[in-house]
Amino acid sequence: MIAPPPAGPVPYEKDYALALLADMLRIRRMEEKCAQAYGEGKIRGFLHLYIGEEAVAAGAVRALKPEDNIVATYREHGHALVRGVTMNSIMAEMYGKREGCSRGRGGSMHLFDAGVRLYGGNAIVGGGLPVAVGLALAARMQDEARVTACFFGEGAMAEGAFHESINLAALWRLPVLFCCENNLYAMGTALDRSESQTDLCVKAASYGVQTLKVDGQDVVAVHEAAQEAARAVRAGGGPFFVEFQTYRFRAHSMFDAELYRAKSEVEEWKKRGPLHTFSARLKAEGKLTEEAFLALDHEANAEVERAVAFAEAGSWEPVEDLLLDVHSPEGRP
Amino acid sequence: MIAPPPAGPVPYEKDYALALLADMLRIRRMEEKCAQAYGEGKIRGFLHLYIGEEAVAAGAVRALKPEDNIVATYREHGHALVRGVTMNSIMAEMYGKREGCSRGRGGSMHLFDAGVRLYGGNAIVGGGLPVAVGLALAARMQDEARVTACFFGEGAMAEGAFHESINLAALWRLPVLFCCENNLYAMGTALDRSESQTDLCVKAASYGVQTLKVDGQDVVAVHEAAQEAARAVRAGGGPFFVEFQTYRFRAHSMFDAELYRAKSEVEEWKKRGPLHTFSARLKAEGKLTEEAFLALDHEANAEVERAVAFAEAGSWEPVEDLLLDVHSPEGRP
Amino acid sequence: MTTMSYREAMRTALREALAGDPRVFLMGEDVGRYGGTYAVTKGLLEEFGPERVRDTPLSELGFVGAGIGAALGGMRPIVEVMTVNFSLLALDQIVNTAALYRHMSGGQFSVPLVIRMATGAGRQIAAQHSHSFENWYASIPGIKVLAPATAQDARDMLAPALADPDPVIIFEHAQLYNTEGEVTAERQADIRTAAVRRPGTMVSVVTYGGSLPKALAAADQLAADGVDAEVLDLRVLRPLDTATILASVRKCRRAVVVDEGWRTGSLAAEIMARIVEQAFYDLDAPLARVCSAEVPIPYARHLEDAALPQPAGIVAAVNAVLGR
Amino acid sequence: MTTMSYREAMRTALREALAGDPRVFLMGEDVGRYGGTYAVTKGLLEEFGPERVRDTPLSELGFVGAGIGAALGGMRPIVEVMTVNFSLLALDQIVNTAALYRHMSGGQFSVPLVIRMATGAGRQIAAQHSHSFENWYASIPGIKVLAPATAQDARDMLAPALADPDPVIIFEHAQLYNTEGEVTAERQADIRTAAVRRPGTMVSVVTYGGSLPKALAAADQLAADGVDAEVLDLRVLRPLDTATILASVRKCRRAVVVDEGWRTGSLAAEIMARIVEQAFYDLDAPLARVCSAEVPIPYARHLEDAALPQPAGIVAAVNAVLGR
Ligand SMILES: Cc1ncc(C[n+]2csc(CCOP(=O)(O)OP(=O)(O)O)c2C)c(N)n1
Ligand SMILES: Cc1ncc(C[n+]2csc(CCOP(=O)(O)OP(=O)(O)O)c2C)c(N)n1
Ligand SMILES: [Mg+2]
Ligand SMILES: [Mg+2]
Repeated sequence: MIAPPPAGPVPYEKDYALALLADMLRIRRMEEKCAQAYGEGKIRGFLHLYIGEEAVAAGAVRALKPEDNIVATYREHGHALVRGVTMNSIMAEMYGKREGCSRGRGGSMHLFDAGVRLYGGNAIVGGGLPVAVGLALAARMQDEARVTACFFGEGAMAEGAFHESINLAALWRLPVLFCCENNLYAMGTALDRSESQTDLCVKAASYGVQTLKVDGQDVVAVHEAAQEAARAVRAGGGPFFVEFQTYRFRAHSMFDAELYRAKSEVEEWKKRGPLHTFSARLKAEGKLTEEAFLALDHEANAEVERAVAFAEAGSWEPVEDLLLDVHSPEGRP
Repeated sequence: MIAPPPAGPVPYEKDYALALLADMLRIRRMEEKCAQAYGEGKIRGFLHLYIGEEAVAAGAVRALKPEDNIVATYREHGHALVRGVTMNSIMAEMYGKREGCSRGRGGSMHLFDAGVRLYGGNAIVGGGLPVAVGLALAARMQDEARVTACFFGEGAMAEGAFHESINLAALWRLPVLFCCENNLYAMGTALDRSESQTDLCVKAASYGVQTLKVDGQDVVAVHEAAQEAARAVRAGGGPFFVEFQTYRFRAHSMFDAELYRAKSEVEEWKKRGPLHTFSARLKAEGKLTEEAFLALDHEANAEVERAVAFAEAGSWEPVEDLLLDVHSPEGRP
Repeated sequence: MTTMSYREAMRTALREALAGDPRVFLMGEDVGRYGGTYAVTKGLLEEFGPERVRDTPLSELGFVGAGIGAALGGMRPIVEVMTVNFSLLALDQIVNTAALYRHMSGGQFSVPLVIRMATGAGRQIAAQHSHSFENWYASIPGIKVLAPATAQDARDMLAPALADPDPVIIFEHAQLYNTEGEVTAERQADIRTAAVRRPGTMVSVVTYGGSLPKALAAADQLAADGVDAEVLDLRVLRPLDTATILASVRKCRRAVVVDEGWRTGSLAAEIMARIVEQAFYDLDAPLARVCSAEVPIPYARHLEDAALPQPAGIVAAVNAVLGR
Repeated sequence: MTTMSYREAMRTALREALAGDPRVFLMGEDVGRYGGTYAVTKGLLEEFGPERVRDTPLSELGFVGAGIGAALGGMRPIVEVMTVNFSLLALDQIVNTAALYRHMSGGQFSVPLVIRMATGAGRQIAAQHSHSFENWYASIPGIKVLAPATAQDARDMLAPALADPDPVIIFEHAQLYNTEGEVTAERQADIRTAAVRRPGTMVSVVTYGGSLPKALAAADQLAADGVDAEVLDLRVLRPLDTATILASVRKCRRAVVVDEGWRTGSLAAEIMARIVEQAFYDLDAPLARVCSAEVPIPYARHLEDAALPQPAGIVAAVNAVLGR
């Protein structure tokens, strides 16, 4: 019962459309390299790939303004990259190098970048939600027209943290954009084994929050929905919940035998891949040629190679600095 | 905007109706005495009175069968009493005596009685909810036709524990009867400052749970609703949520200056008092005379006096037994 | 110099903080309309309005996390968790978010958050409401933990806690709220050092928070008996002022640690470990501790009394380490 | 006698438990279809079906509480909390319900619940996933805490934990899952006693869980250097087997405690406190401990290594207490 692949006109100028495509490609190529580097032992720890879900980060993050905040999960490479964290510093982070966006201390699950208001990467499922509510509260109390976008998986919605956070946001009408990436599984647990209410928008609406459900494999649909939702939040309408229906093509992490889903299901979903379906639409509209696609792909790959070189050339934080930043310098005991 | 006092015919035989009335009276008189004993320093710690809410315990607990489980809160004197914990052992517990239903170790907030399947008294808001779900799970796994009734305040519904518990119960279709005592305040926090969704049945229904909303000041309405809900649960329909709309006439606990609500509001609600409105209805139907009422009241007071005497005559657990029951005897290190 | 209760001192500090910095706000269950479960925040809603004194829903994890976010977002929140008992529900946010943020982000983000909570037993409110988890909090890198034990310290320690760029937790023992003390206009306390509350020479009694009055009472009794005990109030539970502890122990050569936490794994154990690591050769006798019995704190008064540290137990422990 | 991995040993124990008692069931995140995040429960869903191997939603507080309720209701649940890191979300239920129930109810209700969780660092999974909170759990009256460190113990300790009428928590250090060991058919371990893993005479190295292999490696190095260290595996973290600890320390007269917890407030501190309380006069030197640095565990390998106890650090600490 998987829907047909996303189709239909792309309501954007060519350049804008290609930028969306380029972002998705950059995520894809970067992560493919990460998987390879993981195999080589260059990247370690937990690595959660976003492959298959790129349309969500590409379409949603681009709907935000520079002054907006982002709070993400351990599956946040795409969000970080689209938000403007350099691929160099992301890759260096995964390599554990001091030039990484978190100084090599965080790794894949903990990408931070104050410069683009990326408040992390959080490896506790649901852990970012209350923080996002607080960021929104701070914005409201300081009269800043800032949206705080919080990404989380559908699995996180079973956590008490979700309930407490969305209730608080709705009660206080805070400018939070709840971005649920419903990829149908939480590790190996399918949505209908995790939530008694599988219509996640119904669940969110029960808090009195506006909602939208959208095909997360269609970067156009994602972008439109995120823009509409962000506009509503910015206009003071209180929090907004968007369910992006998506799918991860890879294992949950590098330690997953994928016993819980059929290969055929994955194959079916791959027909709905965000990259090739969007490319096809652009080609059909004459906004993209195969050469142009290859050029974009080449650029993405080149960026990845540069990032790997940057990461390889990076330095290790000196062991003497182990205790640096446990406290702020002014607050250091 | 407070509804008119409960009215209308009482669909019960005289004896049955009087038993409901007697239960409410027993709770009321017992608690009035507790308040007095608190003033005298005989009872200490936290004491949360149920006065004003008696119809809920009287009507709901009587809808349960002996094999059903009850999980309650720190405001559980009424539930314990109606369930069949003796007033003697409740009073002794509040006096801290060894003859108390929890050996004097629990006090007002921690009444336990294995004999009547009362699993406490719990002083952590929301803390009983997951336990109730587990009790229901155990019943289901052991093929026991047991309903687990869990009482909690509307304030508890903001807690993550509520969300996680009702989701699990709904997902696994467990025989839990969720009994929400909506007395409009959580300490000093009014419902609309606590929940973005003030229609609690809407909230519960979003989990796919059946719901009923009922006038908690009307013991008939309470009893009917609880019976209907318990029947549905027992029939295997999964969890059921009942909102009992009620009001506490007294302060939250003995340390509450009641700054958060107007005296006039309390006075208005007192017109909806469960005792006098039910008595009036019974009298109107000829099921109760003033003499009969006084006789019941006298009986209740006499029971209270006996309970106080029992508590006064009780003994202190020897200090040498302090560590008893930290572990079971078989498991004692 | 005025005399005020610990409660008033804390309220004064809160009022000064709210008045002095528009970024400061107060948030927690019933801090506003109810006036605070221990009446500490009474009147502040009326004075500062509902934007700055925020009643929250019952959702400890959520509003503590929101405090973290608000701190990250440029505010200076003071979050009240009604009591340490309920803070377990928020512990994930405190540990996994507040405490780790700065280091894990490579130093990019600080969380200037203050969390206040009442702690301790002694009022017959039974097992679920009588915990002391100061030891747990004091073991978490990335946060600071304070335990003002006097009215002066209650007034004094909030401002530097707010000025600190990192998360600070303040424990207020519920039994202290009604105690009275002198409070000077100028600030006396910092958030780095322990305080010698009673100088002495024969034994160092190390304590903090709600046990301080008990330790002082014990010292008085001991004095009458010819034992000159020094009473040290840790005041800051993380980072511990080890230098002051060691100085006192080196002087007295014997020490007893008094801590309302359950004995096993108590903060007292950490104090003892530091002493034995660093001042072993200065000790003339085994160290001892007076802690709570390892039992859920019972409701009945006599049992609760028996479960908690008491002056008589402190006196006995001191006499034991003195070989008397 | 067969050789098997710690993971297989634990799975064998789980399988035996499920097969042996219809009241036993397994519940937790991804214990079923996924096969367990550390593959410990792999195959059990297929063998015992979804009623007895239950995948739960992501809701640690809820399903741990449900485990408590199920135990009260007559079942013998084994709840897997994926890792100790997430157990903070469930801590309120563990402390305020499971641990207190029996005492608080005047002895009426027992909670025969087993909670298993992976713990520890060492795999570069960074600050939020590398905690060791065994010390916190080991301080809670009313529960027992186990930390099997060998395949044999992993197989052996589950059955007595299930037979115990009260809550038992089992910590499995994630670094141990792939370690191999001999496992005999008959049960060797109980849930009361510590085990001497390497007898020695010159210094007692007290440790547990994931630090045991490191302590043994250090002892080997020390032996090559003429130092005969005894290695004691606590195995049971609550209640501590103090008698065995004291016997070892009294024999060796010097001790080093190795514990992956953060130094301040570590379980090591408690061990040291007990030794200094009860065996002070038997000590020839200050006690020492080797713990984790007080820092959120960093991702980068070299920093993680630097943050955690390592054999070289243990060797150095032993040499120091020996004055070498
Ligand atoms: C509180 C908590 N529990 C469990 C985990 C282990 N875990 C990591 S990711 C994950 C699945 C989350 O699923 P979902 O929210 O749907 O996000 P997805 O991974 O599908 O993007 C789990 C169970 C965790 N990190 N945090
Ligand atoms: C987790 C937790 N947070 C806070 C408290 C303090 N507290 C005790 S009762 C209460 C109000 C609960 O309100 P509600 O659930 O509506 O029940 P009611 O008291 O009205 O019956 C609060 C905040 C607590 N006991 N537990
Ligand atoms: Mg998912
Ligand atoms: Mg209420």
